[in-house]
Amino acid sequence: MLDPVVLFFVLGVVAGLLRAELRLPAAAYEMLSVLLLLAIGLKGGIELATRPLHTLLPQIVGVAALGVGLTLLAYAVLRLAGRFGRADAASIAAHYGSVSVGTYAVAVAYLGAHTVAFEEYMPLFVVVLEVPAIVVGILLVRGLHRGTRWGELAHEVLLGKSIVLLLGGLLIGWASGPAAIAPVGTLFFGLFKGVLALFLLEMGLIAASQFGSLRQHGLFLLAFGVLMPLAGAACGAVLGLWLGLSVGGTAVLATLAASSSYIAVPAAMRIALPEANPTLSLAASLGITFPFNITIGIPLYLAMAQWLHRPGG
Amino acid sequence: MLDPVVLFFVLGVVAGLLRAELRLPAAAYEMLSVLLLLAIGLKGGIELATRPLHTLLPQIVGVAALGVGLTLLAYAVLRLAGRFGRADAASIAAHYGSVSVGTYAVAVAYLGAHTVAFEEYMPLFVVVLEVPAIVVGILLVRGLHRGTRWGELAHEVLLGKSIVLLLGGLLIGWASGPAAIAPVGTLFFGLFKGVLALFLLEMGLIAASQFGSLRQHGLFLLAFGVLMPLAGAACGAVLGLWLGLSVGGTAVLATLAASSSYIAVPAAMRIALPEANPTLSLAASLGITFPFNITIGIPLYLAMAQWLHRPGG
Amino acid sequence: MLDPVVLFFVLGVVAGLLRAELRLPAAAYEMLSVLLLLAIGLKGGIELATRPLHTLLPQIVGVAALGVGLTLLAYAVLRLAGRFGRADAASIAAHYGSVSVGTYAVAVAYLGAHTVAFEEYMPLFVVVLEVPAIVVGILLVRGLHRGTRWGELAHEVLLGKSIVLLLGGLLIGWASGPAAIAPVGTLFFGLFKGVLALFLLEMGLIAASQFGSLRQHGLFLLAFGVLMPLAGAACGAVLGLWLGLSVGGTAVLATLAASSSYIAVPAAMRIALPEANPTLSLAASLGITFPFNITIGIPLYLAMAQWLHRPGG
Amino acid sequence: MQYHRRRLLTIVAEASLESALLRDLERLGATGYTVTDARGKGQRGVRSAAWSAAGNIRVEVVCDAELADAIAAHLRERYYEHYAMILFASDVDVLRGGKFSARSD
Amino acid sequence: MQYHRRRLLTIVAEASLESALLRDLERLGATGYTVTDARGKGQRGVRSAAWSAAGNIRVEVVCDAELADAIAAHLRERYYEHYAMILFASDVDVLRGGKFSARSD
Amino acid sequence: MQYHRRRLLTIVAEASLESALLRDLERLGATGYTVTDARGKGQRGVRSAAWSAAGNIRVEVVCDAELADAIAAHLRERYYEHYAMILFASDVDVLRGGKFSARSD
Ligand SMILES: Nc1ncnc2c1ncn2[C@@H]1O[C@H](COP(=O)(O)O)[C@@H](O)[C@H]1O
Ligand SMILES: Nc1ncnc2c1ncn2[C@@H]1O[C@H](COP(=O)(O)O)[C@@H](O)[C@H]1O
Ligand SMILES: Nc1ncnc2c1ncn2[C@@H]1O[C@H](COP(=O)(O)O)[C@@H](O)[C@H]1O
Ligand code: NA
Ligand code: NA
Ligand code: NA
Repeated sequence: MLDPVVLFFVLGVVAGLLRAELRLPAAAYEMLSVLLLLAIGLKGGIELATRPLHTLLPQIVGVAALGVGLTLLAYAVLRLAGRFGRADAASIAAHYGSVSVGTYAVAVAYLGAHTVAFEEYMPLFVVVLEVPAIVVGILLVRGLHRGTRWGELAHEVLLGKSIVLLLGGLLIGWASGPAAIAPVGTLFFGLFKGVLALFLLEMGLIAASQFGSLRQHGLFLLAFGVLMPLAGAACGAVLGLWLGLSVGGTAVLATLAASSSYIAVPAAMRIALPEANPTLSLAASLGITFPFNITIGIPLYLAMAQWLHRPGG
Repeated sequence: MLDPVVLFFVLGVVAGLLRAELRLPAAAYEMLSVLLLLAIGLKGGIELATRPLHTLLPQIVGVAALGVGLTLLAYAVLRLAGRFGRADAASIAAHYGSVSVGTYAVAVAYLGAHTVAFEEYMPLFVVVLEVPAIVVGILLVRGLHRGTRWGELAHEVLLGKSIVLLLGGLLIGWASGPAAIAPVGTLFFGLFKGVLALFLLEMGLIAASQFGSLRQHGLFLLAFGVLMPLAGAACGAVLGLWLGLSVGGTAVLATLAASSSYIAVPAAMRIALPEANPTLSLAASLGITFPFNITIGIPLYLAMAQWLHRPGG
Repeated sequence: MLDPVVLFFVLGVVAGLLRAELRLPAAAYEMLSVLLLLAIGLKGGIELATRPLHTLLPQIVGVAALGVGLTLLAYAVLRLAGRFGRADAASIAAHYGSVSVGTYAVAVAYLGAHTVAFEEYMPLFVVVLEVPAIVVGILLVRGLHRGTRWGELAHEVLLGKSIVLLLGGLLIGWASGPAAIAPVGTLFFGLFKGVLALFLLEMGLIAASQFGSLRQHGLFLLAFGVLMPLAGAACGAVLGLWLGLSVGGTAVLATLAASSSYIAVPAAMRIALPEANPTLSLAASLGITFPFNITIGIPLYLAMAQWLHRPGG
Repeated sequence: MQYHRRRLLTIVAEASLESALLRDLERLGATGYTVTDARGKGQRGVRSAAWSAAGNIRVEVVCDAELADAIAAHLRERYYEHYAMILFASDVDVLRGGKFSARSD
Repeated sequence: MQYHRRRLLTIVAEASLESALLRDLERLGATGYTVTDARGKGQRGVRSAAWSAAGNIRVEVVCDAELADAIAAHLRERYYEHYAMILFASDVDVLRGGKFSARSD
Repeated sequence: MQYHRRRLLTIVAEASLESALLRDLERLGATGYTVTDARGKGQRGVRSAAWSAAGNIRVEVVCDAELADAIAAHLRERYYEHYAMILFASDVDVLRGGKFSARSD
């Protein structure tokens, strides 16, 4: 049975496909995503407060490498099998090498409902995964071309909403510790699943609006949107095992690897690679991969993690 | 003593009449009504999960018939006593044959505060009552005229915000059951009265802005706006008794019958009967009936239900 | 260590200074301030319900006099030491003679975290302090000039958002009492610190946008923005002691005196003294005094209150 | 700078007409439109945008003169009698004439 | 298509002027107006709309040339010195001339 | 009433361009601009404003004819190929000519 938050997504998709007169105000969507980003950041920060940061360094390096690797893999597939142009291939690849915070939130809710524990500092990896894919994507098209305005780009990426709020939340949680955070936690943690439900309702409406452009871009994108996350999840799960993560942590890392960005990367690509068609990457990321991950993917990735961690494994 | 949520409404009315510099953002109003609609739907859905749906069929039919009957009654009164034109009479009648979700929410809060239990699947009746009045209202003016674009209308009505969210909530609640809904319930149920308070504050501001047009349209509308809900409540209460509802359920059904729409019906009438003056129906519905129901009406309807259910009754 | 809510402010300031792509929707900011104003009003109202109002009359008079005195003091300093023109001096002075609800909320959170009790009817003083400074500011420029449209002004000030919501909350809380308010309290009180955190995040972004104009207006404003609150706090604390307030109450009154308006007074000054430069007063109030008060000021004012109340004091 | 002369049609109407209006514009042949939320006052009273259906929308269409006339005629025919709506037109200069009409120049 | 020539007056001003401005427009005889929320930059600096009072409003009035002049003169007189405000006017064609002025044609 | 003739340039573009666009306008010498949020449809499809980056902005600049041409040329050069954007220009009358251009009259 699907978690209720996922049913909210389904409701949004259905309403969108039926062209129902349902439109959440843009301000509400912005606020919901602010709440999710801060909640996730705070949660991770509280946990980070309890352990020496440098012990995480190997994991951070490993996860960043995963982001680079997945982007290259996706680029190769899109160029060779999909016959996409360089810009389009690089832009889509950057989406898939990066992460989706919404998918992460659903994974957290799913593991929670199944009482599977995981390393609570995972939000750190969300931050770590945001950036490398973007850099690789740009390099794939521009090389180390002088013309690229790296300063402007770094600003756009590192100071985009997602990273600022995730990192801000991490730092505030880390500096305050669980006791001091508790009173603000009523809003951020207590309402987490409700906020997520509303967010997914809106995501459903948005996803539905992407299906139209999907029809134009055919089967390859559809296949890619399902197979790429599976490949990503496999890489992520193996890396998780190798880094010594718990079953839950492995499943989360697999989910992060499987997820594709629809906030930070699209914004960066519009500026860095404007010649790439933004419709393609959004349709794949929002119209296929996001729905796939939150309905079928996450349970699968947990099973994957459990199988890898099986006693005789 | 008035419930605090009703005092928020009074605050809104007073601020509006004094032309205070108080304006809630439209986005907030939209979000508050989304939250109320989903909360009400979810609550009803959870309850529906516990009983075979077909046992409710007779009640559903009875309630739908109530919607038709009230619309016809209101139309007759408006035509004969009020001397309104066909379009205006039909449009106003459709408002009164339908329901107001805000009024329903206040009734739920009121019964809760007085610990009167009621059939929790009532939200189903809210959905059932939304539609028939609109159809009857249109038929009264257009007959079975070929010109009416029923397809477009059906879309507008059945896929309007209220029905989609109520029905969506019902289905999600029904599919998930109470245990799975609990985590999202912190937002939807835990904050219900607070959200309702804010919603009523805004409704008060809106109601106050209707009083101006009331002055122009005179005493008849005022009388209609008070007497029609009383008549409706009586019909609803009797039907409730007859359908075997509890005291609380009877009071709720009376309230639904007494309430008049200000979201779904106005939108439908603008499309189906544009020649009807939207100011008239909104002024009556929002400026008179809504305030009357939530302050005086609901306690009265509970008393009515208790009287009907009295031991020797 | 700073309270987490203050860290949210710091996050906002940093994000603003780095020109991060972070902008909370205006609608969210409006709603957050509505929530804070209502929560503060309700809290005070519940407390007022438990005591005869007339016993507070002497305190009300004393607090109003404080507002007048601080405005005159600030005006003198700005004219003589700062060499500001009449209009600018009067306008800035009115900001500092009035209060900031955001600062009050942080003080409440701070005292709560340090379990220092205070007279819960303090929100009444917030309301009392809003108005006198505005009147004095206008009189300082216009005298009892016939041309001043006092009617329009009274409307603007007394029916501005802050007073309507604070007073409305007070009255609803007072009329309902704690038991009836409890169900709406889940939203207003339960989420208070979370809402405050988000509000301060936005305030940080706004404060950061003021720093630019500060640079143009030099050192005097900077010094004034720090020293005036200290002087105000001293006056407030002494008055608190003299009125027989508890340690907590004295600290809160000191904070109110130290705080400077950035909502009600700017709006009133635009209408009453349009020749005053709004950039000056906002830069001082939002760019210096607000950050100073919530980080350094409040702990200091509590220490001040404790010192005044020391056993041999 | 080589400009092409086109017509800018601005329509202010009650928000509930949004989907119907935009459908009509497309059907009549407009190559695009721009919509903003608005509030206002006119013969049919104050439209305050307190909640979304109570507000107005402001729609702009850049097109050639013929289509502007056709749209204006259609809106007058279909909506003027019963809906809050105004319409005004003016000349504007655009860079890519072909973007705003069927014929190219 | 039979059009009537009118003036379109567009005013951008700080949001805190909204009620005063609209009151003035009505008093001077405008038959209506349309308001949208805006942000911007001008001589008085950036107006960002981060919170509502910090933003601008953009007001449009369609009226005859005389009234347009009267409104422009009044605004210059009353607001230009101390408030963030700009104003520009242009000719527009409307269908129902009577809707936008006292005199009918 | 003594008016000065200026150009009004209206740009509708995807919202993600906001900061870049405004920076360009200032650099080219505009004395101000006004921005409103918008949605719309054009050659690059529907832009729905469901979330802020998915929407459009509508930017107005009042300036003299030369600057208007310079801005138009720059935008065509820099953005037309890869971004959703339209631009149209018209004449408007302003009261304070000096406010909208380097030269004063
Ligand atoms: N003279 C006018 N100038 C500018 N906008 C107007 C004017 N008259 C009406 N409007 C706008 O058009 C909408 C509908 O007008 P009406 O049909 O006259 O009620 C109003 O709500 C205003 O937003
Ligand atoms: N040259 C301009 N073009 C377009 N809008 C402008 C221009 N100058 C000023 N504005 C708008 O008018 C408002 C007030 O202008 P100002 O009084 O110059 O600060 C600004 O915030 C802008 O929204
Ligand atoms: N013919 C038109 N009339 C008015 N607005 C247009 C028109 N064409 C495009 N637009 C606006 O400009 C934006 C970008 O256009 P495009 O680059 O054609 O996709 C659209 O989203 C619309 O808001
Ligand atoms: Na990924
Ligand atoms: Na009814
Ligand atoms: Na003060």
